[in-house]
Amino acid sequence: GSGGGQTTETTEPAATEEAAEETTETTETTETADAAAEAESTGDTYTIGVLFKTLSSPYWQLMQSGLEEQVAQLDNVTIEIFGAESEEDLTGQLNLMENMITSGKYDALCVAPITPTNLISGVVMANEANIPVVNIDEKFDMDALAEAGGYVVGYATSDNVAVGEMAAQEIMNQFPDGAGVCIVEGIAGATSGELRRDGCRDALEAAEGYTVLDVQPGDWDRQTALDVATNMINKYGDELDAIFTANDTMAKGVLQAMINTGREDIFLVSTDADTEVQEAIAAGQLIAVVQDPGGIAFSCVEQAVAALESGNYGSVDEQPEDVLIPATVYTQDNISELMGTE
Amino acid sequence: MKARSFKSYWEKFGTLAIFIVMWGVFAVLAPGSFATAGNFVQIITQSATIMLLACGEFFAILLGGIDLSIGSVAAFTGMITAKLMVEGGMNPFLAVLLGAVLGGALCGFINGTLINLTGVHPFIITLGTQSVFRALTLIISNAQATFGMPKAFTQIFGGLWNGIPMAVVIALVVALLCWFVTSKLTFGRNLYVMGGNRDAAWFSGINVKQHLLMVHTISGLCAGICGAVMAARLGAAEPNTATGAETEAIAAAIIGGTSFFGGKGKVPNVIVGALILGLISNGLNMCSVPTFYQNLATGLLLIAAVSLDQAVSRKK
Amino acid sequence: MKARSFKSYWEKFGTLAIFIVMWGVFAVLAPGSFATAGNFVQIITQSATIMLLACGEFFAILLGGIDLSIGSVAAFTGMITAKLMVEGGMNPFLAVLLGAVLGGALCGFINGTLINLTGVHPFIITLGTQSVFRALTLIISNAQATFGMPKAFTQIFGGLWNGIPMAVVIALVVALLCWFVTSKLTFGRNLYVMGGNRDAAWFSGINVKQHLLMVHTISGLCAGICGAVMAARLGAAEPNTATGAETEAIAAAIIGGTSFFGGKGKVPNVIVGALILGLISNGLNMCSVPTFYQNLATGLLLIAAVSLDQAVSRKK
Amino acid sequence: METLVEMKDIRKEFPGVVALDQVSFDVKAGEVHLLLGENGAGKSTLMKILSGIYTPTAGTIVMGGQEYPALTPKKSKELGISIIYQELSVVNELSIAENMFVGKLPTKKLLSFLPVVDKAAYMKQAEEAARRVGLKKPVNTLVGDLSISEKQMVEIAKALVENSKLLVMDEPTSSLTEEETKNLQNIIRELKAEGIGIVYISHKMKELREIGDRVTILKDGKTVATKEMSEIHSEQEIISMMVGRELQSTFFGKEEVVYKPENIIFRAEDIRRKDKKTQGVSFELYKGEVLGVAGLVGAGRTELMNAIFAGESYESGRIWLDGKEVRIGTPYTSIKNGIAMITENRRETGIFPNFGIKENLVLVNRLLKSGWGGFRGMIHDRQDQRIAEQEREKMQIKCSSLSQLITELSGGNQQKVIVGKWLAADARLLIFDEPTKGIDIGTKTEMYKIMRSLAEQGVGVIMISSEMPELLGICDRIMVMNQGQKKGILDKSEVTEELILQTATM
Ligand SMILES: Nc1ncnc2c1ncn2[C@@H]1O[C@H](COP(=O)(O)OP(=O)(O)OP(=O)(O)O)[C@@H](O)[C@H]1O
Ligand SMILES: Nc1ncnc2c1ncn2[C@@H]1O[C@H](COP(=O)(O)OP(=O)(O)OP(=O)(O)O)[C@@H](O)[C@H]1O
Ligand SMILES: [Mg+2]
Ligand SMILES: [Mg+2]
Repeated sequence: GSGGGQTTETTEPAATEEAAEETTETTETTETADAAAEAESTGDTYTIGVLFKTLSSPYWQLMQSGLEEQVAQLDNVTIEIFGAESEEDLTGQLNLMENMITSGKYDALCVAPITPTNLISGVVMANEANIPVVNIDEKFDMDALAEAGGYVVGYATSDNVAVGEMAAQEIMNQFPDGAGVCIVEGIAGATSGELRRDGCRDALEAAEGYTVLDVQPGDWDRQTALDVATNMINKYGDELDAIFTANDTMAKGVLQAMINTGREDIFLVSTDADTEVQEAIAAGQLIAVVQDPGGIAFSCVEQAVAALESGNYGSVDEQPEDVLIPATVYTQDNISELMGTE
Repeated sequence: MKARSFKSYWEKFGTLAIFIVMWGVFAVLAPGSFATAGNFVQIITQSATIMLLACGEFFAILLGGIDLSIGSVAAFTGMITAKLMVEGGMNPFLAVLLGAVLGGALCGFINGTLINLTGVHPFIITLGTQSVFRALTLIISNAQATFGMPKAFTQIFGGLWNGIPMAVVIALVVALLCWFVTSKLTFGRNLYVMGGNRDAAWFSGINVKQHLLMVHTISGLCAGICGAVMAARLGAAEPNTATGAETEAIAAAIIGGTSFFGGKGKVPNVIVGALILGLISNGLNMCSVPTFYQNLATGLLLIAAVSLDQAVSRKK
Repeated sequence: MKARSFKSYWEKFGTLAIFIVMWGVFAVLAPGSFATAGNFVQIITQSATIMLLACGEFFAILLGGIDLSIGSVAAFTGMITAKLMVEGGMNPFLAVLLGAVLGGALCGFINGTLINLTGVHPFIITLGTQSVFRALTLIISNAQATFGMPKAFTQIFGGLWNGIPMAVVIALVVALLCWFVTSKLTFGRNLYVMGGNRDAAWFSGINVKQHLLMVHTISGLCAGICGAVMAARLGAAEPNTATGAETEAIAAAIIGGTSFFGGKGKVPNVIVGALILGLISNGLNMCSVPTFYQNLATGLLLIAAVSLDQAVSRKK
Repeated sequence: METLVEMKDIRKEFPGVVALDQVSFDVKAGEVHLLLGENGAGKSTLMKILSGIYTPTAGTIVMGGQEYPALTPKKSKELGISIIYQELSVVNELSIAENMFVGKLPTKKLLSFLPVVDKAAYMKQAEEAARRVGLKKPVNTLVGDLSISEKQMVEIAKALVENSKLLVMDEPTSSLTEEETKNLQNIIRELKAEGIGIVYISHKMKELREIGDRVTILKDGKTVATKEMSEIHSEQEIISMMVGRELQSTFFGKEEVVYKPENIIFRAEDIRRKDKKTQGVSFELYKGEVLGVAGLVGAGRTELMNAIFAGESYESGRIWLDGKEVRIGTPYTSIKNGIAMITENRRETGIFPNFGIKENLVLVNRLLKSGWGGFRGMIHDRQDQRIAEQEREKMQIKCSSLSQLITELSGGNQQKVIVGKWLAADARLLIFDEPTKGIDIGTKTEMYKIMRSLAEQGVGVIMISSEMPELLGICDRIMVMNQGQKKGILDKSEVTEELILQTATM
């Protein structure tokens, strides 16, 4: 890498202390540039920079905690995790990635682009700096990436379309004779939400007897979802049998709407389940298709380490294989497994 | 004389007239689902939080300033209130008093103090504190929602009371107080003076700094109460709630005829302004307008509503 | 006399001084990663798009107005430009000329026309068109990014030229033009005049509506160019890009000493204002400040930067 | 008589200017103390120190046995000082009544503990005060809808309801006509009798003798003299103390104007406004003449000219300039066609507060030189500087440099800049609306000369004025208006003040 990292001084005690302080404060594993340089020279410990879409939402929080937990068990890897200010801050995320590359601190990067294309030029920059990049969760548009001359060495995700399809399947299981379904998607234009929506809608429409009554944006926001769901319930009344939401924050809003309107009979399927949703599942109020964000991210880190160790940093011509981390349907019956791990 | 009285009527009831016209349009488009009594209550309920924020924002705009931090303040105070109850086991009323009322007022007080001390335009100060309060919310909550508040809390601040949503009751009480303050108290009248001509206010011995401080404290207070209401309504305090809500609050105030340059505006109209915003988003839902087209329609209706107001009031 | 000249120096170079002070602070905190030549270029590059937006916003604020639509306009024009090339197979230069330059100017022209026709404050009109342009972007793109633009495009508008990022070159050329227009042309001076006292400007024979129209057209134009640069830099036109960018552009203008009340400000300082914003976020990244604390620090530094400016310039 | 306030050895410095130097000034109960001096002499500054807006650099203020190094507006109010500022400080968004009670609204107790605004009480007092100053509009009218003279009456009423011990009036009559001025003088006499001390600043010589008890004259920030009025024997004596030399008479030999159709420069026919404030006025202006326009407050003189120049509320009517019909449009089109108008509201429609004197002076000139309605064309600094120098010379503007901000000038000097701006516009028809407002006697004479010489050069000159002597002094004919209608045109051979009043009320 260029920029920092050329300094070969031994780590001073003060610096380590500082680093330790930061660690306890922020629950992140940090490493100074000096230490990174040291690691590079000995060749057996790696500093990996991880860039999420954002850190201020439950899904990414879960990914962070899951990843940190699992990485703690490896003794040759330290990670630093960043996220954009919000899931709308496309250029902010790109700037962050560029800064991570320029800082010269990281041996490899694992990134979850907000959209399939917003970090492409960042990947190209990393490739030029000879830093391997692994793709987390949101898949790069591989054609666009290749066209720009960039490449990644690995990719792990859970299939968002499959998530939507699993939700549709659950709805079909619950109502074998057909049902009216509403979908609360994310903010207009957010890819993961759209894929989940499409998976669910297409699967339902392909089946006989199921109608998708309405699709409305819940903006990933609990209150918006509450209002939208209330409007849906009022509008469709008894026609409405089930609701699918593209994330757990909105599911909580929808659940509140069901309670407010006395329509707790509606079959609610969430994507993901934070602790609050888990409790609601345990209470039998909804079910959820839960992805394993920690597992996804950890797989990416493993792929990054593998790349560093093998020295194969990828190329434009090879596409990495998708590692699909399966999602699981959790209901009142099996939710205890998930709650145990928390 | 005739023209004059029309003008003053329109000034009082123009916003309401626009609300009614819009309601009529949607009622024609979606009679079955939109034009029902239940849905009317729904619109009001969904506007309650914006009403609360808009009340506070109104004060800031009345002085010719602005408060961009209210969304963050609402999230922050909601989180503190929830944490006081859930983690501190505090009595709901005490928690609301401390977390929402005092907490919100304190946030606003900080805004006001910074504006007075630095002499920087409120836009920049409150843009800064917007980041700061949001960051504090994320830090104290670690970006996780806090839930499990006592039933008493969710019922009293977010539930129903004889079929009337408490959020609406609270919003209207706050609005009534704000109306009283701005139209009946010397303090409130002084704000109009300051907004119209700050020099003149200072010349006539009004303590402009104290008034500004008070205004931002009130703005923070309203946001604080909104935070508690949101948390109660949702049954949880969400760290990312009310992002960008300040824009809606400002829009509500302006739709309600508040002048951006300060010195002009009335609380009841601001409330109707908030209702118009609620009406638009509810109406578009009810007409099942596809997602992207909702944004389009919202933008166009917003412009239409305010232009109509302007056109009619300029005519005479 | 001494005091006077210090004040006029500070007016010219105050923003720059603040930039240098901040740079110094970060350089001490993170010497290895921050204080490198490469990172300095990086900061400028990352500020280029905000510079472009801030140039346009500056014009709107100079009149005492505002333009909230620039983020959406940038997304819209970026998308059109990309589609013209990718789906229409158009020559990159022609596409930029039509999609970004003309398209952006047209969007601004629409804003200006609406403001003139309705007499409504720009805040509301551009808040409305913000929604509208974003919706149009989502509709024409079906919320999908458009990519696969010719190399010529991405190279010329987003690549490097002898090691100098083209985005920066374009931003600086636009800034230079804006500076020329505002400081050397009668038109530019008329804008300051209008910003200072619009009624007096009207009575002195300035065609205020034409000027306002022109200002918003320029604002749209800058946003349009920014859209093309963004698309080139990302290698794709993203429908949700530049959301909330208007706030940053406004902040850049204000940090650069532009007065919210209109009639005061200078383009070079606005450019430095944009650099300060870029510096803050880059510096915090480089110091490895955890994400939430970055928000906190951003807010505080923003307030600090503008307060410092105010404090020094008021002193004398 | 008891001394109400004493200002001792006051000094005030602004960056680059010493506005006041060793000035001592006192006011006794029940007297009217005139404060006179040329523009920029420091009158307003001295009074702003008394009202607490400015902090003196040195000196003290003694009031009620207490010595203060400086006051604040609040403190000053508490001490019983009220002031009518030269620059109006009304709030356009509020009603007349509320403006009168800014910062001092009466309250009553709601439920016997909560003090709420007592609207009934202040409305009643406001009506009373409005009646007293002769303001005819209902007191719930928004001040923004008033004419400038009405605003000035609001300011006077505002000071009256304060029940203060000391009342400062900084050019209270600058926008008033004789009627209202007389009315104000009566009020002042009543106040005097109540034992209130009054400081009175004015450039209208005629008013002074009638009401003054003592006079203090300032020049360049220093006291020239403080004298009993009885020691003063003529107006000339005051003028020479102010100006430092004798002044020529303000009356001019006028040239013979030939009233023949081919000599018509400007003609207006049946001008009507939608708001009925002008109801079909026609007049013509002949080569070589200065046409005066007289009327009481609210006669609609400003409105007539605004309709012609700015198309404000324009309904119907036609105008011709140099025999060519000109379409009534906006100021922009009028200026392009060679019509210029100096508006009467200096603060709201005259000055550009964010600019220096130079830019304020050259604005219209520069605009006319640039093409495409001001869009094209570059700023030419040296040329601008030259033009600005010329105008400063002509208008005798007192400033430390041409780059000084216009807001840092004294009121009269600001007015001179505005007049200068329009003189630099090289118009074919110049409409002056109260151009000498707040301008000192020395410069007024200069301005009259300029107007006459413009007329001689064949430029059309119309002057609206509320000062009868100046109308009589320099105009060839005087158009008298009332209630939006032309009541007659009087020739210089016949015109007297009585005749004007008579015509107006016909
Ligand atoms: N804020 C200021 N900054 C700088 N100089 C000022 C300021 N205010 C007044 N001055 C200067 O102080 C001097 C006295 O001004 P002042 O307004 O007291 O004059 P004045 O006697 O009231 O004149 P006028 O008859 O024109 O109203 C002038 O030279 C003026 O330029
Ligand atoms: N007949 C009337 N009754 C009541 N108000 C009137 C009448 N005619 C005119 N006015 C009011 O008087 C004002 C006329 O403007 P203005 O006083 O500026 O006229 P003017 O002749 O230019 O007098 P001046 O310039 O001395 O104030 C307007 O506010 C108008 O509403
Ligand atoms: Mg004065
Ligand atoms: Mg007039």
